Amino acid sequence: MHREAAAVAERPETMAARTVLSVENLVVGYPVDGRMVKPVDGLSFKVHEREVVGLIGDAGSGKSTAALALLGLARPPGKILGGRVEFDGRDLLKLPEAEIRAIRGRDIGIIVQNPRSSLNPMLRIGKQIGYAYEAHNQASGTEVRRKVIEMLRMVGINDPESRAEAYAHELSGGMAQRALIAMALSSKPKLLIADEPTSGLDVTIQAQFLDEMWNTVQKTGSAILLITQELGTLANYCDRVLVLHEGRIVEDAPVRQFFANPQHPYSQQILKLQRERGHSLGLPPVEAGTRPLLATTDLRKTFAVRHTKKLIQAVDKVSLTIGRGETLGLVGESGSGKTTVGRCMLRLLEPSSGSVVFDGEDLVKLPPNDMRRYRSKLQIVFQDPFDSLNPRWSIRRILTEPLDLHTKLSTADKRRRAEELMDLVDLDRALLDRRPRGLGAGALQRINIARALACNPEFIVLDEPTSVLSPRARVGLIELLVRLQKELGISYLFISHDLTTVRYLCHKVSVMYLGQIVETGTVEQVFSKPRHPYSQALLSAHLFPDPTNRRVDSVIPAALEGEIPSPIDLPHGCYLASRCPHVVEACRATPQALEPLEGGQSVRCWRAVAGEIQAFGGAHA
Amino acid sequence: MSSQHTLETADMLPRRRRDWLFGLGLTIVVIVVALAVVGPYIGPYDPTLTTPNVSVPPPSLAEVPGLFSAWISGTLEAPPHWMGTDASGFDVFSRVIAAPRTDLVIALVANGLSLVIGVFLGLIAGYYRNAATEFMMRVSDVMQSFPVFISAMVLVALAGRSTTNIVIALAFVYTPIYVRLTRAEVMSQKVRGFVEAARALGNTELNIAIRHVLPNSLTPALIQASVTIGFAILLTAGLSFVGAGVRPPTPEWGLMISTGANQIILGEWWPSVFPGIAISLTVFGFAVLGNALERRYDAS
Amino acid sequence: MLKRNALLSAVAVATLAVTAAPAAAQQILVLAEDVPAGLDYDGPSAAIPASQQGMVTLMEPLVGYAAGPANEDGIGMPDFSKIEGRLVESWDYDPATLTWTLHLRKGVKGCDGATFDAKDVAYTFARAKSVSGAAPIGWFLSNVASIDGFTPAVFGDDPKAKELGDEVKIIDDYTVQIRQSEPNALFLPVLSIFGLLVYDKETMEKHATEKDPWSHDYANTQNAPGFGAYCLDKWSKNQEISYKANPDYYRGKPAIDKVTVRRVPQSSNRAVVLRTGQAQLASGLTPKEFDSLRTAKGVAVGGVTGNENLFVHMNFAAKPFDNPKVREAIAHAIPFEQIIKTGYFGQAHQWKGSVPSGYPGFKEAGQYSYDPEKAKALLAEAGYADGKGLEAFGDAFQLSYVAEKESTLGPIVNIIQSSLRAIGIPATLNPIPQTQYGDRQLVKGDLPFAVNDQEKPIGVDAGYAVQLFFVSKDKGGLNNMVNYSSQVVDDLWAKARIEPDAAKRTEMLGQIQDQLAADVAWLPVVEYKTQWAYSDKLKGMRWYPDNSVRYFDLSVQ
Amino acid sequence: MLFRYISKRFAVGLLQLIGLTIAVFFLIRLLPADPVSRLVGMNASPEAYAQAAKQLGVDRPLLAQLATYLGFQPEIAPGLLQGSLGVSWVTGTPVTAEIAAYLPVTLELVTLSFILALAVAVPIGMFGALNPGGKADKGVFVYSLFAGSQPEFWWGLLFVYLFFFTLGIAPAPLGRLSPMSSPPDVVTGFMTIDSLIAGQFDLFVEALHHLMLPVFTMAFILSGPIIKMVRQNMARALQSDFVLYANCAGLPKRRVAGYALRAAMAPSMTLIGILYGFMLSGAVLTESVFSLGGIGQYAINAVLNYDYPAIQAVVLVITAISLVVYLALDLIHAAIDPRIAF
Repeated sequence: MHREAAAVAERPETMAARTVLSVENLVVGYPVDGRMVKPVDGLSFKVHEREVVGLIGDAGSGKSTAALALLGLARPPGKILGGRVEFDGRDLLKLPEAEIRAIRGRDIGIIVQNPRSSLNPMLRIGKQIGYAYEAHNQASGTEVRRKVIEMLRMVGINDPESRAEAYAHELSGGMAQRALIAMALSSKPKLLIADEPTSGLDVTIQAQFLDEMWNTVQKTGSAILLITQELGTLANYCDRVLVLHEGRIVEDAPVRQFFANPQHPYSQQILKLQRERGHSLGLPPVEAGTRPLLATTDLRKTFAVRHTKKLIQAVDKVSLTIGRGETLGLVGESGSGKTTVGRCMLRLLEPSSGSVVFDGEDLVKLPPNDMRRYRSKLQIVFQDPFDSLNPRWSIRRILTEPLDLHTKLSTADKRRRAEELMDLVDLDRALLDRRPRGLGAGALQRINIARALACNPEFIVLDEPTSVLSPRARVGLIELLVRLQKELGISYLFISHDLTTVRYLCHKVSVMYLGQIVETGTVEQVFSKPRHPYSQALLSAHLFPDPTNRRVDSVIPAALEGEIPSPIDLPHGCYLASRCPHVVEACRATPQALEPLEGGQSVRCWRAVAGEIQAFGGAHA
Repeated sequence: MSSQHTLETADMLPRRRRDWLFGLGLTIVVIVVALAVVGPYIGPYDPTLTTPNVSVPPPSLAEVPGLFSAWISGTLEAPPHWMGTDASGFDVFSRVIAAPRTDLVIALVANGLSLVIGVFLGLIAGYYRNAATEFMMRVSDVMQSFPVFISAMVLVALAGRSTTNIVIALAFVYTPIYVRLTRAEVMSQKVRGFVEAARALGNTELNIAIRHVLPNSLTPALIQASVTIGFAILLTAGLSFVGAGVRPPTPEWGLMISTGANQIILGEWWPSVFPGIAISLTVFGFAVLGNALERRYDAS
Repeated sequence: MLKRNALLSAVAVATLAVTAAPAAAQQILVLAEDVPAGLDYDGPSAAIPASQQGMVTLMEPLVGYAAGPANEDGIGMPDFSKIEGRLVESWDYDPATLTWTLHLRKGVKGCDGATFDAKDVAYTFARAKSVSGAAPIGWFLSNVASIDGFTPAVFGDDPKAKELGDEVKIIDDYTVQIRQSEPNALFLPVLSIFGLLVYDKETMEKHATEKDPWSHDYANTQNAPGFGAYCLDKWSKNQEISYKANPDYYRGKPAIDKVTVRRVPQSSNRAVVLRTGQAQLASGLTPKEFDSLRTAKGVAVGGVTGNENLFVHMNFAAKPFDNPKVREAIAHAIPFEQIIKTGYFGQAHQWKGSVPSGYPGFKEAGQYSYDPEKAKALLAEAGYADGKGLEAFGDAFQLSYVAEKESTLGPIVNIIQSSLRAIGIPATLNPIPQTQYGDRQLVKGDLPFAVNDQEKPIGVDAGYAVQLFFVSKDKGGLNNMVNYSSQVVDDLWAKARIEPDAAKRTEMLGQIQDQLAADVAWLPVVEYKTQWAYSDKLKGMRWYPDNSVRYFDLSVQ
Repeated sequence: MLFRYISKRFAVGLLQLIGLTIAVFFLIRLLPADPVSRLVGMNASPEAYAQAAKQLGVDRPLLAQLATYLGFQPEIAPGLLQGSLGVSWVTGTPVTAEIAAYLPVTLELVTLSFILALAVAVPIGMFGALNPGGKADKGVFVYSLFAGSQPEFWWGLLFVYLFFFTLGIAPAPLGRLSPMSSPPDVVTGFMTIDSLIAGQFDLFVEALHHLMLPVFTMAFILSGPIIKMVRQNMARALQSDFVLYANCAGLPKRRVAGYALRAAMAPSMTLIGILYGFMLSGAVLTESVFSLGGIGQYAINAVLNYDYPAIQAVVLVITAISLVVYLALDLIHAAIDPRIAF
């Protein structure tokens, strides 16, 4: 499928294609407290026929506002203040209401980043797609119906007849996004605007979805304006890159050229890690053979299902070791239990069984008061920086809270320590008297880290600390974490679904699936020679930001099929058996154990241990 | 952040207009609060002493300037009855401006009482969810399902007409609202990251509940309070109107409307109309303020 | 016209009814504060005037006062010196045996066709003595009249005490003998009161059940069968009650064929509708409303200084009201004229006495004048110069009054309150619901300070009023709400009660009233007119001591 | 599914009502009022007082009284279990019968007021939301805040003064019909409906005429919160992602407006339910201004007369109706919005 499409598609960059969309000096403003704030301020660019153009920029750079403005729309009370949006030779902004309505959806389709809320919650999916189709095409009821089913099938929805009867809230995020695409493409638009279409989707589905969108568009012959914050998406699907910064385009380059030689300082910043290739980040080496700082043994955590006697197996016999100054990456899809492992290690959740030995002491057995004392040594940084700081406290109070709890420092000393901490995380001391509100995600996450560092911990759980950050902030945070480890010798448990970041930051990595660790090894081992079928699938689905090895140009390995089994009724044998491309009958019957391989790698798959599964090395390592 | 801010405050009216309305509301409330302090002392007549002049109509608008200058220059024997007098001979104006002392104090104390009790119970019920707090919520449900006006009326009428009993009755009907609001907010706050972070830092649960969860759970209750003050004034006046409110001759707007009500059908409108305007504006003022607070909260 | 009517009725009521009855069916709409809640005078709503109005409309007393001349408003007045027969045609009294022989009227028919005879009278007394209802009014009246056997023993455990013995004896179908236990002049006056109206035994017994042998349920919720001028037509509680004329009424068929009484609780509303001409009669308006109707077109307002009055109640059991100087000080602090003007629009006069001034045996006593200076001096004499020291009594100066009467009493209590404050008495107001007022006044007797305008002794006799209100509780004082106790009064009443000589009795009653005034037993303020507003086409209004209208008297011109 | 949901709601509601019954029962008996003296009235002796107390059964222990009230002692008197709300202590009539006579008056008033308020407020609120920030929208907004914070009894009086006393175009505030008209036979208890059933069109017109001012008054007060809610929900719906997306997809304007309206009405149902319950209880004031003999007037009488069975019944019945209305509106909400799961 992919190969076929790739072969058919001609690379537009090689030919002088017709211009589909031409934007000139577009300005969009919102009234805020009597002033006009202009998230889009002088935007100009072109999109050619059949071209896939990527538009990247930080959160708040005006990407979504720009996308809507291309249709002549602004989210109320915003207004398009000026400029031209030329489509097919006509300026959309000057067209009468009825004509522009006819163009929307028919000539320009759009999919947006929040598919479920963009579907009318009160209408069945099929009906909504039908309305969109009817709005632009003459068709009888049965024709509309047929078209709807056809579109749903085309975007990769199984059983479209029954899915058409579903409501938005009954669909998964990926499914809703597909329905949106079906609606956007139903009238075969000449241009598809895709505004962060995969945000909120799981890694494996993300790639699958983008593949399908790319394929479908190749078939309908539309051009795509793909808006994203992910370098991986850009590298793998786009022909040309537009960089949006402070409301205007600051760089416009073919994708390879962009990655190889970014011109604008902003582009250089977000590509810094790519160009330095991880190794130069200078991860401090770990001393081998010493006693591990922290080790969990057979950690289990179950949750009771309300109103039943059933249990959810969230974490199943997880054993990990982390040495001093070492970073262990814990990867897996959402629901794999990786976050629960982090919480259990710090007893923010009480483990159901197993031990967590920290520096020779089993934390699980500590009485609550003693555990509280230990907390200065073990810290955590959460995923959502906006949520993890008390909004009513000043930064100073936030930073001195751990000192109040664990030290007997004088007030002056605490003040001094708070200032030190700000220096440590590269933040302006002047922020100390502000409240978290109004600060950006990057700054807030640094404050979270500073708070965690306040009492000189030896170990920090980093629970997806970069996932909500914009590209630039993400780079900065990764650098900070590496630097802190180098300077302070802290150990990290780095929980993430973003393999690119894990590769930069971790010494070792463990892959989790349904509460179990299915593979552990050094980053080198796991990324270049994943042995477990699940690890292989995860790596192959990951979009590495490397335009020289584009997903759309290569063979896509077999993906996992079907849905993740419910963690309530887990299969007796291998948990992956129902989805594994390598499954044999024995897999379903035998529970799998984590078996060591050569070189310290271990894997929970008897076929991999037996060498029956090829170590898949074709990915982007 | 800023663009998000823009989107969510979209419902806000443009600034100038908001200020105009907000200014009006604030002015009204400030005046009423000021009258609650000094109102009983600044009127031309004692608000609880009758004058021999019964059912005197207010001066017509045309007469007002002349009367005013005569009054200022001291040529009048007695101050004019700006709003007339009622059937007992009370000076309506003096009573209208003395009434906030009664109405506002009842509304504030009742609200404060139910706010404190409600927030306390709501915090406990939201933070510690067990059989006892669940039972408490069921009791609160039952209390909340009481028909507001009738319950207040029953309570005051059977317990006896006194300011204290009115306050208790209002607190009784309002407390469950605060319990519920606070509990819901506590439940959504206690799973937030900063609470878990506080736990990870080694705070005790009590500390977390009081220092982290409580301050962040107060807003809905406080907004509700700003709205409820207005409604408490309405309820107080309504109780007086049906004869289950404060005792005469306490200057109280509802009571004044009620005593004037019998006369209105005979054309004596002033004893009821002036206090009515006072209630109308006061409650409106509080509604404007409450609304402004609500918007600010929604926006953040 | 009015005058002629009044004259006529004074001469012969029966003739009037007959001559005034025109060919066309007459009907009127009456607006009342309420319609009867129940019609059983031994039942739970006996105390409510609206219910009493229903009872007197449907039932007939044994005797009544003769008609006197009309007053200045054209309202017919009773002649209290002359009691005449109603269901009783004539009577004899034997002082030796204390026995009354009643000769009953023949040929009187009730609404259900029953004919009145001695059994009905006996039934009525037997039912009263059974004290089976919620409020034993019949027993109470009989007891006041010293009918033998009607003692508090009926409330004891002995069932025999509740049964009617030979004190009420049927001699023949139309003769009944009733025996007293002692001489008591109140016998005949009491028989005229609504609490001893005669039941139609036959109909009552038809509706008796085993659980309710005296048909209280029926009388209270369905109908009170008697021998009155009207029959019950339709009765929806809290809304409306309508009566149609009893064609067989012994005094002739009433002129007005149908009377509809509608409940309009707000007095102002009654006034408005009457003004529109949609209704013909309204009662219980505020003085102000009556005043405003006086000038309205097509509306007449008439009133009677009958037995309604307003007094200040100061409880002897509550400090500092036990101090006679304080009582006197307060008595001189009441601005009577202002109250009459503001509170009653002139339709009242200062009450100088302790019983209604129109009642037999009344003596003018107690000349309190409005004199704040004197009041202040008296207060100082009492030891509370300028009110200093009175704040210690706190709640005692809460002037209680019936909250439901706010629109009438409001201005008055406000004036009293203001006047008392002017001499330094820290008076406040305390409106309490009628129920609570009644409870505290009667049962608990703990109202310290109150304004009361609802004590109208229905027994038309100064002695009745004295026994009701002023005799010590342990000497048989029935409604001594201020806990007044005077040896002088008690002794005089003990003698006067059984004094057969009318002149001597009046003499003693006069001495009692002097004593009451000296002690400020009550602080009488005004006697106010009982008023009605009615269509100027409605003729024949008469006043009765129970303040209920007899629709039989009325006709439309 | 639906049936299970409804029966579950009924069960919960029933439990709530039982809790309420017991709470009210004890609450009013804890208060320092003495219902007995009300009944014996003037000139009562202590003997008569005791007699009356016995008649009412208030001489028995509280728990025994409660048991009787709930219907566990049908041999003494029928109780709730037997479908009886007791007998009024004042009139001696079964409370159920009295409530049946009073309740329709209030229901008619409140329902008509709601219909009028909705008919006026929904378009106004939508108009405001469709023209955000405009002069008209400002006006609508200020009006909604104002109307929602007004003392209805005062407005009722003002209307009486204006329309009855001054202009003479409204009837006297004297009830449901003019005093001289005799009401039609009671079928539903709704004067408007009963007069039509009886075929008396003149009575129907008269009933409407008498309902005019009270319905005006209540609809005026009600319109405030309803406009505010509709305006807010509509504005929210118009700003929602799916309306924006419907515009992006080029759907016709009418269709988009339809999306928004439906989305705005769904969450409004809950508030309408709460308002209905609130008005049912708050109708006391309007009823008393216009002398409509509704449940509110009944409540006032019951309270002033210490008629405990009647007080209990009023609270119980109003709450029960409110619960049923909540349920009905939740069902409508669920019918509009498929996201509401049972």
